[in-house]
Amino acid sequence: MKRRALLVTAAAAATSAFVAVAPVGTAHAAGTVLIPCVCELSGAGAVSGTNYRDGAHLAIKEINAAGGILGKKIEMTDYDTQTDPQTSRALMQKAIDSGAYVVMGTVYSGSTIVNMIVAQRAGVPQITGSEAPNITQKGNPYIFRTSSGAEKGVPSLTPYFKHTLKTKKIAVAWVNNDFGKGGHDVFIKQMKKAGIQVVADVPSEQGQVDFAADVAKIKQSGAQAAFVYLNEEEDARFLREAKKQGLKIPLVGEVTLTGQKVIDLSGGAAEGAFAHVGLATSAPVFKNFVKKFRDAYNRDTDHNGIKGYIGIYAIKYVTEMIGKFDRKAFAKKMHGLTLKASKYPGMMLDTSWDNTGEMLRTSFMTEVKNGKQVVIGTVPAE
Amino acid sequence: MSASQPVLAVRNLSKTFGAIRAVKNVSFDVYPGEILGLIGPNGSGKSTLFNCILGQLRPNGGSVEVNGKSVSGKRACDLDKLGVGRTFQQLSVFPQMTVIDNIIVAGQEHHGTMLSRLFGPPDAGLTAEADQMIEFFRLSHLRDEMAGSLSYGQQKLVDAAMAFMAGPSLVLLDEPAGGVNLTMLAGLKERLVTYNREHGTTFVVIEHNMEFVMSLCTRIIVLAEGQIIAEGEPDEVRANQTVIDAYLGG
Amino acid sequence: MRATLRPVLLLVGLAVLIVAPLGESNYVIYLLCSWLIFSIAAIGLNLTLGYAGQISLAQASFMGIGAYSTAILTLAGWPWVVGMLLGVFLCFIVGLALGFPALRVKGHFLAFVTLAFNTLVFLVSRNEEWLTGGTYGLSNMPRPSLFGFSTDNQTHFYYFTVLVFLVSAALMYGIVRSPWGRAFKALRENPIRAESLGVDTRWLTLIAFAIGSAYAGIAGALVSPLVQYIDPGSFALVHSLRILLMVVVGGAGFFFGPMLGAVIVILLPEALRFTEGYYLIIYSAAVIALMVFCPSGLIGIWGRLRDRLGRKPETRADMQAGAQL
Amino acid sequence: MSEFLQVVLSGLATGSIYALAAIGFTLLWQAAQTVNFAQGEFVMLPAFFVLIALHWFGWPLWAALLFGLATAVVVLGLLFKKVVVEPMLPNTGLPLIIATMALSIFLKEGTKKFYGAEAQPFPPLFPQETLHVFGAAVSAQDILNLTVSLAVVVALTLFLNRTRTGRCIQATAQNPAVAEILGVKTKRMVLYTFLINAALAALASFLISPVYLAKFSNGETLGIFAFIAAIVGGFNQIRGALVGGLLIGVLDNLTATYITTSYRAALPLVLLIVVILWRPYGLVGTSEGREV
Repeated sequence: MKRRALLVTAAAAATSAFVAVAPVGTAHAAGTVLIPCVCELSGAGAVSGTNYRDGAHLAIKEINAAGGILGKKIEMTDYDTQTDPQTSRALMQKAIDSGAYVVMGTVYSGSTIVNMIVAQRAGVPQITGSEAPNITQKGNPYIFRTSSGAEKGVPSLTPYFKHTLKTKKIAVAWVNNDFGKGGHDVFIKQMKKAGIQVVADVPSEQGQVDFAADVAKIKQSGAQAAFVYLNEEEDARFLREAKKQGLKIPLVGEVTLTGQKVIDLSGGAAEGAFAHVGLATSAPVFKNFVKKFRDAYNRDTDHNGIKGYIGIYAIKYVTEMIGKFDRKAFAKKMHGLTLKASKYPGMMLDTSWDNTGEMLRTSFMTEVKNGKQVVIGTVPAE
Repeated sequence: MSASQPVLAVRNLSKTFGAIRAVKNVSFDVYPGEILGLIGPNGSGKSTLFNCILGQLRPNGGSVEVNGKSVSGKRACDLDKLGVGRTFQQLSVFPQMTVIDNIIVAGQEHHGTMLSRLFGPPDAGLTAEADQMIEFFRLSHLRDEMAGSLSYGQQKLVDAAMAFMAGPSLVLLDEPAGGVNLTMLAGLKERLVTYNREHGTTFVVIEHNMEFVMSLCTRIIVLAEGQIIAEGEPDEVRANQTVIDAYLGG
Repeated sequence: MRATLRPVLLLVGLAVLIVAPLGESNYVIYLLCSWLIFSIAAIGLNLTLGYAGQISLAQASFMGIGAYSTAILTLAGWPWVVGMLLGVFLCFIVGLALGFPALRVKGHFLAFVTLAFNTLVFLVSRNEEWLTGGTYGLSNMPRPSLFGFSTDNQTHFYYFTVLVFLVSAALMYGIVRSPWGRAFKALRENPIRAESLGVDTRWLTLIAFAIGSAYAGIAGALVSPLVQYIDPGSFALVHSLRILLMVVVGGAGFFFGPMLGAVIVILLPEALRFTEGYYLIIYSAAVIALMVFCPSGLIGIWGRLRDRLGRKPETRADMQAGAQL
Repeated sequence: MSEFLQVVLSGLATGSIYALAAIGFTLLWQAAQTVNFAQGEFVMLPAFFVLIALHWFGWPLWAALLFGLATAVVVLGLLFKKVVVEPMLPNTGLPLIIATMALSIFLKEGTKKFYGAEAQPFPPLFPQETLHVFGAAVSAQDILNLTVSLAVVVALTLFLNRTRTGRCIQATAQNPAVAEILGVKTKRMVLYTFLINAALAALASFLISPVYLAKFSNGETLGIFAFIAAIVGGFNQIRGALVGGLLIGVLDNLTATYITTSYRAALPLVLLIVVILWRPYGLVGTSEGREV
């Protein structure tokens, strides 16, 4: 009996103890502006999240070296969401409590869709790396992309299928999670519009071991081309299996399929794969950035590194335009804004945001030629 | 031997395992207030018979009736409702519960309904009764100890107390003397006899320890190769030649 | 002394619950809420596992059932209470059904069945888009209002959660100290003996699952208005393991074990956050150590100390018996 | 037709790797009543030992593989037993389940911390030719997987039935007390089982990584499949684990091809539940053997 009683207090004490030590609105130096990064540093999204964060840190180093934003140095704290939506929501809350001016992240759409509610409620602008369509379709005035959402990216492929490849029948292989679903849904709509028949619709599980069935189905379907919308490892496994089964049709992806990582992982099987890429690390404009990144972290970045980098620069430029640290004004200014790379070098490319926070920007068609991603054309932003 | 209705009536009970006929149509009655001993050399079919009576094993033939009601196909918890209590060969207390809780849980299922047991008093109104039982087995000083922390003999006593808690008309004791030291054994036997005298509860005892059986039981049935080879008062049985042969493997 | 001390300490605990959120940031209050919510789920599992001895790795999926029912109904304009009751009812029924395997298999095999069940629920909630919103899940669930008293404010919602928590805990306390609780323990300790004493172990096993699951349902019903977003991933296997961890780390079969466990599982990672990438490593190592040195959980440690100080450590007699058999 | 053959053959190749993981799992359960919830991570980790030897020490592949095998046997066999399982005895119940669950997190996070979160390419053990059987493509890797796991089952069965040590291990599994009395060094026998398990896990790791790639989170998927294979096949049977593995591998592909892709993950789970409820001792297993 006595034991139980003691336990109540034990539990209670533990709680209150924690409450006592909990960092509440971590006081930061007066001369700095707080831009926390809430992103996936562990769990399934660790790679994307880490690149996003490091890209941002790279930009911050440069900006702080050049005197910061309106004379204030940028201070960035990392919050690891473990790629878990609920944790990300909690940490978004924490980041905002700590007095964030703008929040960077998250990259995984499943998390962003949760934590953007918090940022919106608190009226804090949020620069996300997510590409799922629904992010910018919730009428949230504080969310901004750092790359075109799938609903912009995937459609830019339609003319390629329709005119370049003259496809009548097409197959789609997608990973059955929020990322894959987003791309898949847009794709199906697009194909309907373009009058291309989807003859095989093949979802796969995250971390799936055997892609024989997926490839076999596509092979049987008699599709003339296949749209591959998977995570990087799955891309690699799919490509290997496709090569093994001798799937000859053009394999076209969005963003990941021709990434260097996939090329390395697929052991030559990626040869000849196409992809539409918003931020092709192989594109000449990014050459300089990619080098800086490697020097800083001695590893190669993916497109998420670029996202984080331009995200920070966008914050700098927009804030300097409005001339003060005003969240509301910041969000207002950014809607319908265009930043020309000539005038704002940090953006690297001409970039605009519409009034949903969606991003518009020139993008690239790429192909894998002898083990390297090569830009074979640019797609203008419509 | 009273002519009243038997508490336990076993009729031509048979049980075979594959080719082996462990019990060959055995029949016997047990009358109120008796302490019946079931003995016999190893493999004589005692335990099989016991398990058939308790519904652990399904007999191939014959019937078992308790107070005139057939128990065939009955679950153990229903048997208990028919007034059949039992103890186990192995230790069978609830080690992580206090002695008093062990005793109460043994009785509570006979008091009130499912609902009254959820919303009624925590002890199902059994504390007093349970304390008497503990008192009877002279365990009062261990009342609030964890049953698992008791000595082997003490746990045997708790086990017996649990069997009696439901106020059964028939109790089957499976080798009560097993592993209990002599002093404890004397105590246990004395308590059992007293309880039998005070409550007129009928016992059926399986036991290897001859001394114990002979001194405890009022009547003894001897099994060998699945059949009853002798039956009678302890002294008759002790004198019986077939029994001696059976034990000496003659 | 004991008799007087106990209510006092309970009151202190209550007081702490009440003052805890005062002047705290939304984040801390959010953490406290999820502590309370997971405590409710863990209390439920503690009945199934700690008292009745039936392992279940599906507690999160029942939170899911509760959360989805609440979310779907509240989004359709029904009051929270209705959604909650429906969720709890569903959990009770499904829990009852999940209890049946426990009548056939125990231990590890039961763990696997429930583990499989949890993943099946995940797949259904991901694939049946028409009902659950698929991978995108459901969002912007309205928060309940009690007698016109809205809980949109984080602190208000906290007190609402405290209320639900206290009621649930009180009910569970009633159950475990009633004859039912004693019968559950008997089932855990020695089912055969229990059966022979007239305890209907079959029925008891089923009801243990049903009630345990219903508690997860209550927790789920609180999750959806707290997070205001649910998706299949929120109730995946890993969360079932977390709840299991709460029960075992805290001390299975002790009434306050799961609440203590929830403190550890939810708040310790916070405390370890400063170690950055290492905290999950340290955390898991700590759990292994605990299981090695004190399998009966943190409360077990306390009991052990008490034995050390109070009476001499006893040898488990049933172990001795085990040696003889 | 060629499609059917294709998915069946690939399924067999993949399933044979599940089988390897499942066999070790089964052995551990029999001889030490240890249900290892970290089995998936046991298959994930050895590949990284090899990568370390390759890229950090710059060793040739064969040496790296040996290194990987040896390290795996020491870390996942010896240390696992001495540091985690042994101190817990006799609590081989819930506490051990929890401990191995925690261990799986530990190995996962540890690997990520010290080798990185990104998937790593793993050198193929075999030239990547593919030959065509009635229009179905089969890679040399596939054939290797199948033959190896078959060989392992045969070898293990022979070892357990024909050698003295093997019989001692079996005796220990069936009745430790009696085995002890008969002078079997049960402790050592149990240790052997742990070492064998680790070796099998390493083997599975080397076979699957060239295709599945080396990633810290691989265990999540592989572990589940290993459990299911072990139980479906028969928890007390080595060849049962093989059957289970192959069955799961093939069924998974067939479901995905002919029934449903979005519920492909459900089938093995349903199968698991059905088997546990209707044939707890597995499809191949026999009702005797360990009580569960």
